[in-house]
Amino acid sequence: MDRLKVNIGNLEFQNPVTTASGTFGYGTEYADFIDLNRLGGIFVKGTTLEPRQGNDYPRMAETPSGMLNSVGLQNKGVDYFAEHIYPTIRDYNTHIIVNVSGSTVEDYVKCTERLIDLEKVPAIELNISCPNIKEGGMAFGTSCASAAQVTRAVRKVYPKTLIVKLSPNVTDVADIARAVEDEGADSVSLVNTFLGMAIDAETRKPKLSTITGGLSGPCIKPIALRMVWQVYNAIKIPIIGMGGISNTADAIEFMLAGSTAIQIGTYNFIDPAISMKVIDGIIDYMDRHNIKSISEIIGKLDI
Amino acid sequence: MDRLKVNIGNLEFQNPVTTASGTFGYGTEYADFIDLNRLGGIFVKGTTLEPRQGNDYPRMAETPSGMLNSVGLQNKGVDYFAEHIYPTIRDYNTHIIVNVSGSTVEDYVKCTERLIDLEKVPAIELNISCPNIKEGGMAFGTSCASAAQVTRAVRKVYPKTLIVKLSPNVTDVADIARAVEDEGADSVSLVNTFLGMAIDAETRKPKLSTITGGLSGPCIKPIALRMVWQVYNAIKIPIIGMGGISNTADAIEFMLAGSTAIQIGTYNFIDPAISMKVIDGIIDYMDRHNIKSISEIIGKLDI
Amino acid sequence: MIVYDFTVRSNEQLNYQNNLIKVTPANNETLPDMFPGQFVQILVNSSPNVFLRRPISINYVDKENNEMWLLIQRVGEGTQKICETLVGETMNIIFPLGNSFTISQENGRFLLVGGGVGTAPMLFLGKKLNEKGLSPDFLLGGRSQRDILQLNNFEKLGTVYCTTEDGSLGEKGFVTHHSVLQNKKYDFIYTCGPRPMMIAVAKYALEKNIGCEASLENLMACGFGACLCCIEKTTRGNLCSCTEGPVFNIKELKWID
Amino acid sequence: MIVYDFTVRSNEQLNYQNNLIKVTPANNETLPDMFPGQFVQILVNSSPNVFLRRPISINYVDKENNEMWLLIQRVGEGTQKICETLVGETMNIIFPLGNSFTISQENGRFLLVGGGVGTAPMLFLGKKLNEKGLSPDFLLGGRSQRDILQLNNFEKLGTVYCTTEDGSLGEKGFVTHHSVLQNKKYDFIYTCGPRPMMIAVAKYALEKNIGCEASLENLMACGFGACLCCIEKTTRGNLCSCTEGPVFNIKELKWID
Ligand SMILES: Cc1cc2nc3c(=O)[nH]c(=O)nc-3n(C[C@H](O)[C@H](O)[C@H](O)COP(=O)(O)OP(=O)(O)OC[C@H]3O[C@@H](n4cnc5c(N)ncnc54)[C@H](O)[C@@H]3O)c2cc1C
Ligand SMILES: Cc1cc2nc3c(=O)[nH]c(=O)nc-3n(C[C@H](O)[C@H](O)[C@H](O)COP(=O)(O)OP(=O)(O)OC[C@H]3O[C@@H](n4cnc5c(N)ncnc54)[C@H](O)[C@@H]3O)c2cc1C
Ligand SMILES: Cc1cc2nc3c(=O)[nH]c(=O)nc-3n(C[C@H](O)[C@H](O)[C@H](O)COP(=O)(O)O)c2cc1C
Ligand SMILES: Cc1cc2nc3c(=O)[nH]c(=O)nc-3n(C[C@H](O)[C@H](O)[C@H](O)COP(=O)(O)O)c2cc1C
Ligand code: FES
Ligand code: FES
Repeated sequence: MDRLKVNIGNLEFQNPVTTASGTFGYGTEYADFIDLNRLGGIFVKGTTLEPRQGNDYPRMAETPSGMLNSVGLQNKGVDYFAEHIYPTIRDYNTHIIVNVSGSTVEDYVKCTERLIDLEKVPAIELNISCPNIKEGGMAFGTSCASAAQVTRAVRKVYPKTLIVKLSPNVTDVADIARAVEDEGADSVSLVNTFLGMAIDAETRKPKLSTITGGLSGPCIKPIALRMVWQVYNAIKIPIIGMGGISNTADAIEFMLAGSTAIQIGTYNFIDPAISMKVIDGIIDYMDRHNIKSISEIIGKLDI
Repeated sequence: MDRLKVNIGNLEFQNPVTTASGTFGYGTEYADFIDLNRLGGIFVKGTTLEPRQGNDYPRMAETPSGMLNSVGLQNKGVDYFAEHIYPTIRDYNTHIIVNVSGSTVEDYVKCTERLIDLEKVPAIELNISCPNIKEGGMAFGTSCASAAQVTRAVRKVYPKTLIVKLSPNVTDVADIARAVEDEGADSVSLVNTFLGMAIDAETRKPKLSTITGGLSGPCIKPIALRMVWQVYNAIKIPIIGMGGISNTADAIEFMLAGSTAIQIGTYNFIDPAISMKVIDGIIDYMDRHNIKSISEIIGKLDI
Repeated sequence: MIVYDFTVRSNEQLNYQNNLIKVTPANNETLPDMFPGQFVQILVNSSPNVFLRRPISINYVDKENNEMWLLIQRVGEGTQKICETLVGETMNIIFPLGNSFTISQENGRFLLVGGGVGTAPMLFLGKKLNEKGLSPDFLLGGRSQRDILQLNNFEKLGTVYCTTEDGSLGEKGFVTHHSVLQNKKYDFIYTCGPRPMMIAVAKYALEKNIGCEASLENLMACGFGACLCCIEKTTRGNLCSCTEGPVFNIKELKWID
Repeated sequence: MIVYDFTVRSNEQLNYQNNLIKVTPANNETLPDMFPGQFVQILVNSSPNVFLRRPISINYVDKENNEMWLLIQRVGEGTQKICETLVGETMNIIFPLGNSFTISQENGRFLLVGGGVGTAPMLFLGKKLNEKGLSPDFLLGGRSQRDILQLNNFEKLGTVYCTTEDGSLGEKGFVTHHSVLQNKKYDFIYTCGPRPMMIAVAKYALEKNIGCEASLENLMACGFGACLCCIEKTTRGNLCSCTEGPVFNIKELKWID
């Protein structure tokens, strides 16, 4: 299926459909539902230098066409990943991309360094946009200077494909995208979750233990799509677009707006086989519209 | 019903339930459905110094739990309002608040000046957050300096209650709120619409003539609620909260997060009598929770 | 304008994509006066993908049975869900909305041109003309025979001409190619259907200097003048098609060139 | 774990707020092995207000009829819509999910304590114990007589004790106040219900040094270990209650003080 191939820098993806960090575990959670080898790539769980217990329960609240989460990067740390998880997933015939998170620049760098030698991890996604941790996280993604700083530091040590994941909680996402492009990022992915909040009117309490959390799902799609479009018009490096994708049309829309690849996140919870349906749907779309290579439609919004 | 009264500066509202600018016409559009005299207030259509034809069709796209609009402030100008519309609505027993929009500081000032003498317009809402006009509009609301500048200029000429409507399309809405508070605003209202976009995958065309438009409806509620909470913790002047309110619980949540009054916008399209249901629902809530005065719950999130 | 819960009295699937739904006020109130060209806004609360109400023309008012008829074409999830409503279930509806066709002439030859589900308001209009003692001609177009709806009902009200794109009923081609337009002279034309069809009809009417009204189907959010989303460019500026329309005299419209 | 469309075979309203729904795979596949304590994730696609699936315990598996039973309490729109599903309609379900109650002892006296709709998994568990030749006791609690569900079914599997808050059935009060807890000695307790009830049961078990498992109902987004939203604090750290649970040995739980 060469017609589905897309490239992020030097890295070729067998198709543009990948799954979003924090919504797809390490892939294995979905092995019963789909053939993981068919995915363009898997962005695994947010990984930090040290193990993290994450935030207290409750961590989830349903919202209109979406959900809030405040998981807070619960993970066993990069060493555990490299030693115990990586070996169990390295043989899937798809790209395993680690979402690197941290509280300090040093955290990011050290965590990244630990991943360089993992042969089947051809890229990392620098998460400078997690709204659910107290220090660092989203803060790095909300100013050009700090986004540039952490990108620069990681770029220095990481020779493989570097994707920087942008926060939507900013006035001008294109500015931030330009800043990380200038520091040598190979790609940007967007959007991470929007900072949101839910309250139980009856108990008067916040629904999340952390008061605020990250909003995802179809509700955010129109804003995410706009941001991809703005970034596409501002930078030259490829974009991996996401935010509420729940069907083929959504995926196509993100590509028309300028995404080279797309990630499916929250909707995997609703339909664990959605990624396969979107791959099939894209093939069908290409047939109907007589499209030879899916890369033809990237950014081809007809205006 | 004294227990429903709330105050925005010196201005008393008979209850906290008002309707949002641009979604409620001049009130009269709803006269068949509800008793307008029961409303806390009516924020009438965005009004500009000169008449505006607004943007081209299509101006609307449905999205998950919400909609995009790019009306672009179609209105007949402030003179027409004062001479022809005001006389037809001045006798309603509720506050008529004009939403003042413009492209330059001078526009805002001149438009405001024309409204000072309208006896039954006790307040204006300065719209520095409209995403649907090319010049000015949202730009004023996305930097502290420009938000301060326009607030200062209008404050100088306007002796009545000055409400400034904030844009959610910013990194730190509390910063902007502080800036307009410092310039003497009596209140802030938030949020205006989020800049979003919709594409028709089949035709590859944007669904709005303007490519991007403003997102409103229940989908934005979690983000709007978070912003109200952040602003509540940053300023002392009262807040008028909105964004996706579609039932009593939503209204209560916005008040718990720190809103003194609330506005209902898009949901009026779905249920034109929603404002009355929310007023009744608030009374019921107060009875069930033994609340003497609704102002007791403002900002009383239990954390 | 009022908001009522209606009870579905019957729901008939007419073909592969159209249903005829007859509803009556759940509280048994007598239906208020309604006029051809007016429409209603239906709440769809059984789908996560439908947020706004759906505008649907008043197809017919059966005063005797206190029923309103709605002719629905399933094009997306909203209309699909409406068509899935079961007999006995309720539907929340805002109505009646919009202006209506004007019947300015006491006599004369009227042609009512409908394409696809755009024939919906034509039935009600035909009935109104009948009541005034007039017998209009109908020109109905569709892709194929099965797309021509309510033929029996129309035939009771006047002479019916049809075109289908595949020639399976009436003349083959588009409505504006029908020979009746060459052979008969009309004093007034009413039209509703896909925009390209209405534009073709309007062009014909302008050429022949025949009065003509068209009912537009612009995208709507509210349906009652509050949102300004449904505007149409006219000689009087941008007008709301939900309050100043959906029926416009084609001379006011700026849609041609 | 698989995703199946199920056909609703029957849907019985048991009282003012509970339905018993029996479903069978739409494709007629034989149901896979399932164990008491496991749950399913039901898709609700008939409401604009429900986005996530809804976790529901497996109430019973009727192998003979290839049916899975679901006992639903209508507490919000999701469960309301599930209960409105008509016989013959389909329900999309991910199943079976989670771990299950452990039946480590070959003999002994088992007490199964359920509160409200938390009795749901107890029926399936009771049946499994029966199959092993054991006859457990059941202690069922509710507000009132009408809240005690499936009494007939339970009575077939063992001795049933009840408490109701208003005393309308069995002893008046909470389950943990029932005299059977003073009068009989148990070797193992299983419990499912509102958290305060389960905590009280757990305290009792700890005091008496009786082994005890509780089935938690933490809020879930995915239900199969992908989101990490449903965690419970345990002696082994934060564990997903959808994969490492919903059943936990109470000694692992950190919920008491
Ligand atoms: C005044 C008025 C009267 C109408 N009368 C009828 C009627 O009697 N019977 C009937 O079946 N339909 C009628 N319509 C059209 C009907 O409202 C739409 O088909 C319906 O809203 C589509 O909803 P959906 O959820 O099924 O499709 P969606 O999923 O919303 O849309 C499906 C496709 O149809 C297109 N579409 C949706 N609405 C319109 C529209 N208004 N104009 C053009 N394209 C559209 C969309 O862009 C999309 O491509 C009328 C519309 C108006 C404005
Ligand atoms: C493993 C598991 C098994 C379950 N088994 C059953 C079962 O067999 N039968 C049954 O009727 N229910 C069961 N539940 C609970 C059921 O999932 C919830 O009641 C349901 O999701 C509520 O959805 P709703 O849309 O009706 O209510 P919502 O509108 O979502 O909520 C209504 C109210 O219920 C509260 N609520 C919702 N979910 C939960 C929860 N999980 N725990 C506590 N409070 C909650 C909300 O906070 C709100 O106050 C189970 C839950 C879990 C996690
Ligand atoms: C439960 C949950 C956990 C998440 N964890 C992470 C994470 O660890 N790292 C990260 O970069 N993004 C994380 N995200 C954000 C998603 O990767 C994605 O950016 C976002 O959800 C928007 O896409 P969606 O609407 O398709 O879900 C998480 C999202 C959810 C819902
Ligand atoms: C069709 C439409 C037109 C609007 N026009 C204006 C406007 O003229 N001025 C303004 O300040 N806000 C305008 N808004 C924004 C609303 O007042 C409100 O801030 C926003 O819709 C969020 O609230 P909601 O989700 O309850 O609709 C408009 C919104 C809609 C949907
Ligand atoms: S649809 Fe809202 S004004 Fe016409
Ligand atoms: S509900 Fe997602 S991990 Fe348990």
